[in-house]
Amino acid sequence: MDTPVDPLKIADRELGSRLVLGTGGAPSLDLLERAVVASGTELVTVALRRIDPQAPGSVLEVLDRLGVAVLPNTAGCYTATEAVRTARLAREAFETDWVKLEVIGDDRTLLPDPVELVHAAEQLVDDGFTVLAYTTDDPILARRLEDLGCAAVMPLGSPIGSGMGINNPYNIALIVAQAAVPVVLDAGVGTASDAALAMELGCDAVLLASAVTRAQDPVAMAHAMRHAVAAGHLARIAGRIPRRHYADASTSDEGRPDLLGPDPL
Amino acid sequence: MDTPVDPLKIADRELGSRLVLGTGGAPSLDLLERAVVASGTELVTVALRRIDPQAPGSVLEVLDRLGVAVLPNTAGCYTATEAVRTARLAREAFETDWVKLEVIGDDRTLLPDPVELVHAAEQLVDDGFTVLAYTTDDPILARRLEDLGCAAVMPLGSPIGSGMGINNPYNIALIVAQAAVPVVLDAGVGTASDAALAMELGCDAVLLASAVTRAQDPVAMAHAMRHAVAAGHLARIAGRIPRRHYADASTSDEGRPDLLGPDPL
Amino acid sequence: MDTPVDPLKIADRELGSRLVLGTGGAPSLDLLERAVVASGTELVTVALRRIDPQAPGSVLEVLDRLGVAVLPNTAGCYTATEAVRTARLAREAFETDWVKLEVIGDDRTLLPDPVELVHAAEQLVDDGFTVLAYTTDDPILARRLEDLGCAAVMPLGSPIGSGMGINNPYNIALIVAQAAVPVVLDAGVGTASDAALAMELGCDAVLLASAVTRAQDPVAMAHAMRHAVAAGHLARIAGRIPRRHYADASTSDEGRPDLLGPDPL
Amino acid sequence: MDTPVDPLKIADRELGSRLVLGTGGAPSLDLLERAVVASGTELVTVALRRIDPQAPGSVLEVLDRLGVAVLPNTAGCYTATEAVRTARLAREAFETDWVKLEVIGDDRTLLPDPVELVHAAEQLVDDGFTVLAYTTDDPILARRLEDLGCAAVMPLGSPIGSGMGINNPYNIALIVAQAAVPVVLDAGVGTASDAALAMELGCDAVLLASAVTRAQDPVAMAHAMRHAVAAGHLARIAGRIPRRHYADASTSDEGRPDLLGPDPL
Amino acid sequence: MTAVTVNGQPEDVGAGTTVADLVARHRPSSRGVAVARNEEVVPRSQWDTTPAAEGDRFEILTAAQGG
Amino acid sequence: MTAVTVNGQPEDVGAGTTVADLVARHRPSSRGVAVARNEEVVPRSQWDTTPAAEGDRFEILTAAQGG
Amino acid sequence: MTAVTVNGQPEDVGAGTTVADLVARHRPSSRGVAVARNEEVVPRSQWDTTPAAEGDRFEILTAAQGG
Amino acid sequence: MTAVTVNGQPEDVGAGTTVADLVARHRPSSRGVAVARNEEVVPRSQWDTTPAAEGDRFEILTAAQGG
Repeated sequence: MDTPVDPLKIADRELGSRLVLGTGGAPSLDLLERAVVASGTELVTVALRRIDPQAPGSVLEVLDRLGVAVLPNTAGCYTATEAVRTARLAREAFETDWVKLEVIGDDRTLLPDPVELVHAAEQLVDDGFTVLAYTTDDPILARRLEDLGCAAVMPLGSPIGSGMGINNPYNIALIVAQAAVPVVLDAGVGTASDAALAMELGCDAVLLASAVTRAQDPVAMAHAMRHAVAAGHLARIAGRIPRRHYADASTSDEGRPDLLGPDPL
Repeated sequence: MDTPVDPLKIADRELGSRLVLGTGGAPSLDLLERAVVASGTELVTVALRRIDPQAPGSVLEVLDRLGVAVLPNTAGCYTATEAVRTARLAREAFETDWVKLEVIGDDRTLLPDPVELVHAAEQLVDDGFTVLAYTTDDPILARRLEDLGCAAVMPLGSPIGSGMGINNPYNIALIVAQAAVPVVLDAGVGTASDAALAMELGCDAVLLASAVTRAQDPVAMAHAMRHAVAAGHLARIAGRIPRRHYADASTSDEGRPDLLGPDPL
Repeated sequence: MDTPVDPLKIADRELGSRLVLGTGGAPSLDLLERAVVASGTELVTVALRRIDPQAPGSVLEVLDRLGVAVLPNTAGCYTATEAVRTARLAREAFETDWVKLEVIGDDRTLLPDPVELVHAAEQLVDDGFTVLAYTTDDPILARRLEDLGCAAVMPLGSPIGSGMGINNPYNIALIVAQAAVPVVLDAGVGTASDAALAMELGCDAVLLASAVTRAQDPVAMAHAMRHAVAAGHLARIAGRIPRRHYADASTSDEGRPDLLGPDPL
Repeated sequence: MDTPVDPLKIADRELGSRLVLGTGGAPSLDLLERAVVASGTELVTVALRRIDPQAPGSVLEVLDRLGVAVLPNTAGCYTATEAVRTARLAREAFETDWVKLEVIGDDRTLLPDPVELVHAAEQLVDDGFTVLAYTTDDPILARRLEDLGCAAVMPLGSPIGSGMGINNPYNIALIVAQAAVPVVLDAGVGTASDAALAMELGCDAVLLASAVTRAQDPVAMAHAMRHAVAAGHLARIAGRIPRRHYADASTSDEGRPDLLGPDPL
Repeated sequence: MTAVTVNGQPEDVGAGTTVADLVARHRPSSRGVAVARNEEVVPRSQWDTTPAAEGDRFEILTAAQGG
Repeated sequence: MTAVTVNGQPEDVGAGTTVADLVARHRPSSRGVAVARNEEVVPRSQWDTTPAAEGDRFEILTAAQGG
Repeated sequence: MTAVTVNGQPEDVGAGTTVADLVARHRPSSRGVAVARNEEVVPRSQWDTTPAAEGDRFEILTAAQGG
Repeated sequence: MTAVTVNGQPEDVGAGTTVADLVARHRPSSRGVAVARNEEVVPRSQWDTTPAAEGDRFEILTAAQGG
C-alpha cells in the first residue's frame, strides 16, 4: 500500500515524507527510535540544551543511526536575541543552517510573538539560515515571513501539545492560497484526522511531536500519522466531491423494479 | 507501509480491509475496477436493477474478477415490503444472504425511515438474512436494530452523497459505546479526514461510494481512503493525547541555556 | 426594548412568548417563580408524581398565581403504555388535553425511543390530546409525527440537561423546512447563543429547563433566554447577510484621501 | 423587558449599550437612523473621506441628531503612516481623540497587519489618542497592544463583512482571560447568535456593521442584535450549566408512579 | 377493613371507602390531583362513586417540577 | 400466445414458456440474475418448472452499480 | 493665481487664499471637516492663518459611512 | 586558576585552558556540541585558540529532545 508520493521540496532539499517529527516528550530513546521508523519521516526536530552528564544515550546518536536529517529548533526563546543566538549555536552543533524558528510570547500558550518573530527571521535570513518559521495562523504575518525570505511558513493549528487540532481551518486555507513557499502545519495536531485535514487544506507537510510521543502507544500513532498525511495529501490531489445540502443518490433509480405490484382496487 | 490490521469480523466473515466500497456513481467500469483495487476493499455493494441489454459489460464481472465479496443493497425502497422483496431477489441473484438494508423515507435526503426499517429488519432476520442495516445516527434505533438481530449497524454521517462528513460525532460515539455488533459509518463521507474521524470515534469500518466514485480522480481518492481508514483505526488503537485547554511544551525547559547574559546595570 | 413579536400559535392557542420553560431542577419554588417571571414565558411544563406530604408548597400554586399555562409531560416513561396512561392522568389532574409526550429509550441519554413514541402519539391523538412530541432530530420521524396529528414537533438539540447545544443544526433546519406544524427546539440548550441559534434555524419556539434552573443565577439566565429567543427570532425575520469566503469592506474606498503624498524621487 | 445592564467603561467614558455600530453599507441615511435607534447603541463608527458635493445629507448630522458618540476609524490604511495621519485628521474633524485604529494588510481579506498596527498604536498612544485597536485574534498581539496603552482591544471573529461569525472562539477566550482593558469583538458577526456567543466568551462589547446594514431588514436586525448582546452578556453573568457528556434529567424520577402494574404470571 | 396499596405502600381502609375518601385522606385540596386505580385513570367525576376493593392499587398523583 | 409484462413492458410469449425460457431470451448468461413473478421471487431451482401465465408481471433483475 | 491640488483635482486659487477660504469654497459648514496640507493636518485654529502656496496638496475630508 | 561559569555553575580552570579543553572535560565526544562564551557562539574552528578568561560565562550545549 506504499504510495509513490510527489516529494516535498523545502529550500533545495527534497524529502520523501511529508511528516516532520518532533522528538520532545518521548518516554524513551528506544520508543522514539521505533516511532521515527514507523512514521517514515526524513526530518526530525531537536532542541539545544546544556549537556547532561547523566543522560543515558543521546537523541543525536539515534537520528544519526536512522539517517534522518536534523532540524534544530529555538524552543523556549522569548526574544529575537535569544532565538538568533540559539540558532547560531545550533548551526555550530549540528552543522546545518536549517532552523525551526520559534519565538514565543507566553509560557501558558507558547504562542508565537509576531513582532519578535519577524525581527528574528530577518536576522537569520540575513545570516544565511534556511528559516522554517513557526508562526500563528495569521495570513498577513505568514506572508511577511515569506516576503523576508523564510524557506517555509509553519502556522499552528492550536497551541503546542494541546491536541485541539486545527482551530481555524479558514486561516490555514488562506495561508496556503497565497504562499509560494511550503506551508507546514505545526502544533496542535491531536490525532490522525487532524493531520489528514491539514493536508486536505493544502498544507505541504505536517510537523507534530506530542501527538505521537505522548500517545499511549507512540509507535502505533506514528504509523497512524504516516497514513494520515498520505491520506490527506492524496485526497487533496484527488479532488474531493463538493458538499451538498441535500442527498445525491449513489444508486441510480434507473431500472428500479416495481415490487409493489398494481394498486389494489 | 502496509500495516497488519486486526481483521474486521461481521457475522462469521473476516475481512482484511475496514473499507466497504459502494459502486454507484463510477464514471466507467474501468475506473471502478482500478478504484476497487486501489482501495484494498474486500466487500463491495451493488444494487439490483432491471437487466439492460445495452449495458457494456457488467459490474458483477468486474467484482468476480477481483475476487471481492458482493453486498447487495435495497437502495430506492420506501417500504419494508419492497425492501424485503428486493433482498430476497438479491439473495437469489448473488447467492449471498448478506444484505445492506436501506429503507428510505424521503427522496431529497434519502434518510432512513426508522419505522419501516425496523419492520424490514425483523422480517429479514427471521428469514435468515445477514442484515447490515443502514440507519440514522439515533442510538436508540441502532440498539433496537442490534437487539432484533442485525449483524451490523451502519449509521449515517450525513445524507448519502452529500459529502458533509459526520454531522453529529457525539451520536456516532454513543452508538459505538453501546454496540456489541460492528458499527460501520455509512453515508456522508466527503474526504479522507471524514473517514479517519469515523474510525477514531470507534467505528469498525467505513462504507462509502460517492466520495471515491465521484471524486475528480477516483483512483487517487480510493487510495486516500485506504490510508485514511488505516490511519483512523491505528489512531484509535494508539490512544490519542487528551485535548488540553493550554499548551503543553513538547520541548522541556530543563537545561535551557542562558543566552541573554547578566542584566546590565 | 420590548419588541412586539408575532405570536406563536400551537393548535388553537396563541402564545405571546416563544420560550417554553421547564420547571425541573429549580433550587426553590421562589427562584422558580422569579425565573418564570424573568423569562416572560406563558407556557410551563410540569411532571406528574406521587403526592408528597412533606412537600413545602406546590409548583402548581406558583403557576396558577403567575397565570401561565401548564404543559404536563410524560417524563420517565419508557413505553407507549406508560406514556398514554400518564397523559390521561395529567389531563385529569390539570384539566388540559395538552401534553408534552416523552417516551425515552435509555436512562443515560434520555433519548426518545422512536418506535414507542410513534405508538404513543397515535393513541393520544386518537384520544383527543393536543400532542407536543419530544423527538430526536430525525426529519423522517418528525414528519411521521406531524402526519399522524401531533400539534408540534419538538426535536432535541442534544440530550436533556447536557448543555451541549444543537449537535446537528442541519437536521433541525431540515425539520423546519418541511414542517407545517410548529417546531420547538427541546432539550440540550446550554446558554443563550444556543437558543438564538435554534430560532435562527427557523424553530418557532424553544423549550428549556436545566439551562435556566441549574444556572448559577437562574433569574439572570431566564432573562438572558428571553432576550436570546427574541434575538434569534428577529434575526431570522430580518434576513441575515450571506457567509462570504472573503471580506466585504463595510467602509467604502470611494473618496479615500491620499495621505502618503507623491513618491519621492 | 429592558434590562438594567452594568455599563461598559472604555477609557473614562461609560456606555449604556454594549453594542457599537458601524455605519458602512447602510442603504440610506433614513434606514441607518432607524437602525441606530433600534440597536440602542451609544457609539457609532464613521470613516473619513473626501467631501462629496453631491452627497445627500450627512451621516454626521444623523448621529448628532441622535446624540450618539462618534468613533472615527482609519479604514483603508495599509501603513502606520497613513493610519496616524488619518487619526489626526479625524481628531480635528470630529473633535474626539477616540479612534478605531485599523491598519490592514490585504485588500481581499482586510485582515490587520500586526507589525504596522503596533507601530501605529505606539504613535497614537504617544500622541494622546484613546486607541481602540482592531486586531487579529492573536492573544500575544492583543496583549502587546494593551501593554503599549490601547484603551480597548478589538479582535476579529472573521474577516470584515464575511458573516462567518467567530472562527476561533478559543483565541477570543484567551484574549478575554488575560486582558485588563475592554475586549470588543469586531468584524465577522453575521447574525444574532454570533453576537451572543461573543459576549458569552466574555467580550465586553460587540462592534458590527454589515450584519445590520446589509441585512434584508436592517432595522429588525439592529433590534435582534440589541437583544443578542444583552442575552450573551446576561448569560455570561448568570453562569451557564456545564457541558455534560450524558443526559441529566430535568425531571426527577422521585415519586414516579407505577403505571404498568404487576408483571403478569 | 379493605387492604389496598396507595402509591406503593400498603394501606387498610374502612369498608365503603371511595376514591374521594382516599384522596381527602392524603391531600387537603384535590386541585391538581389525579388518581389511577389498577393503572387506569379514575375520572374526577367518578371519585365519589368508585369504591376501594380488596387488593386495589391506587396512585394518587399531582404536579412536580419537571422539564 | 400468452401476454405478460417483463420489466414493465408488454411481451407475448409462446404457450408453455417457462421462467428459464424468459431469462434466456433476455440474457445470454443467468449468472447474477433474479426473477420476480407477480412481485414474488422465483427461486432459480424453479425456473424450469414455472410457466408464464396470462397477465403475469415479471421482473428480470441483475446487478447495477449502487452505493 | 496659485496652483494647488484639492482632493486630487488641480485648482487655481487667488493669492492670499487661506485654508479657511478653501474650505468655505467647498463646503457651506465646517462642522465635521478636517484639512490636510501636504499630508499633514492643519489644525482648525490655524485655518485662518495658513495660506495656500504654489503646489500645495490639500485634502478636505469629512465623515462618510464606515464600519 | 581562572574562575569561570559553565552552564550556570562556577568552575575553576587552570591558566591557559581553552574552549577545546573545557569541552573535553565535560563531554567525551564533541559531536553535536556547541559553545557560547559570554552569550556569543565560539565557532568550532576557534575552540583550540580561544582561552577561558576570568569571569567568562560558558554554555556547552547539545541536542535534547524537542518539538
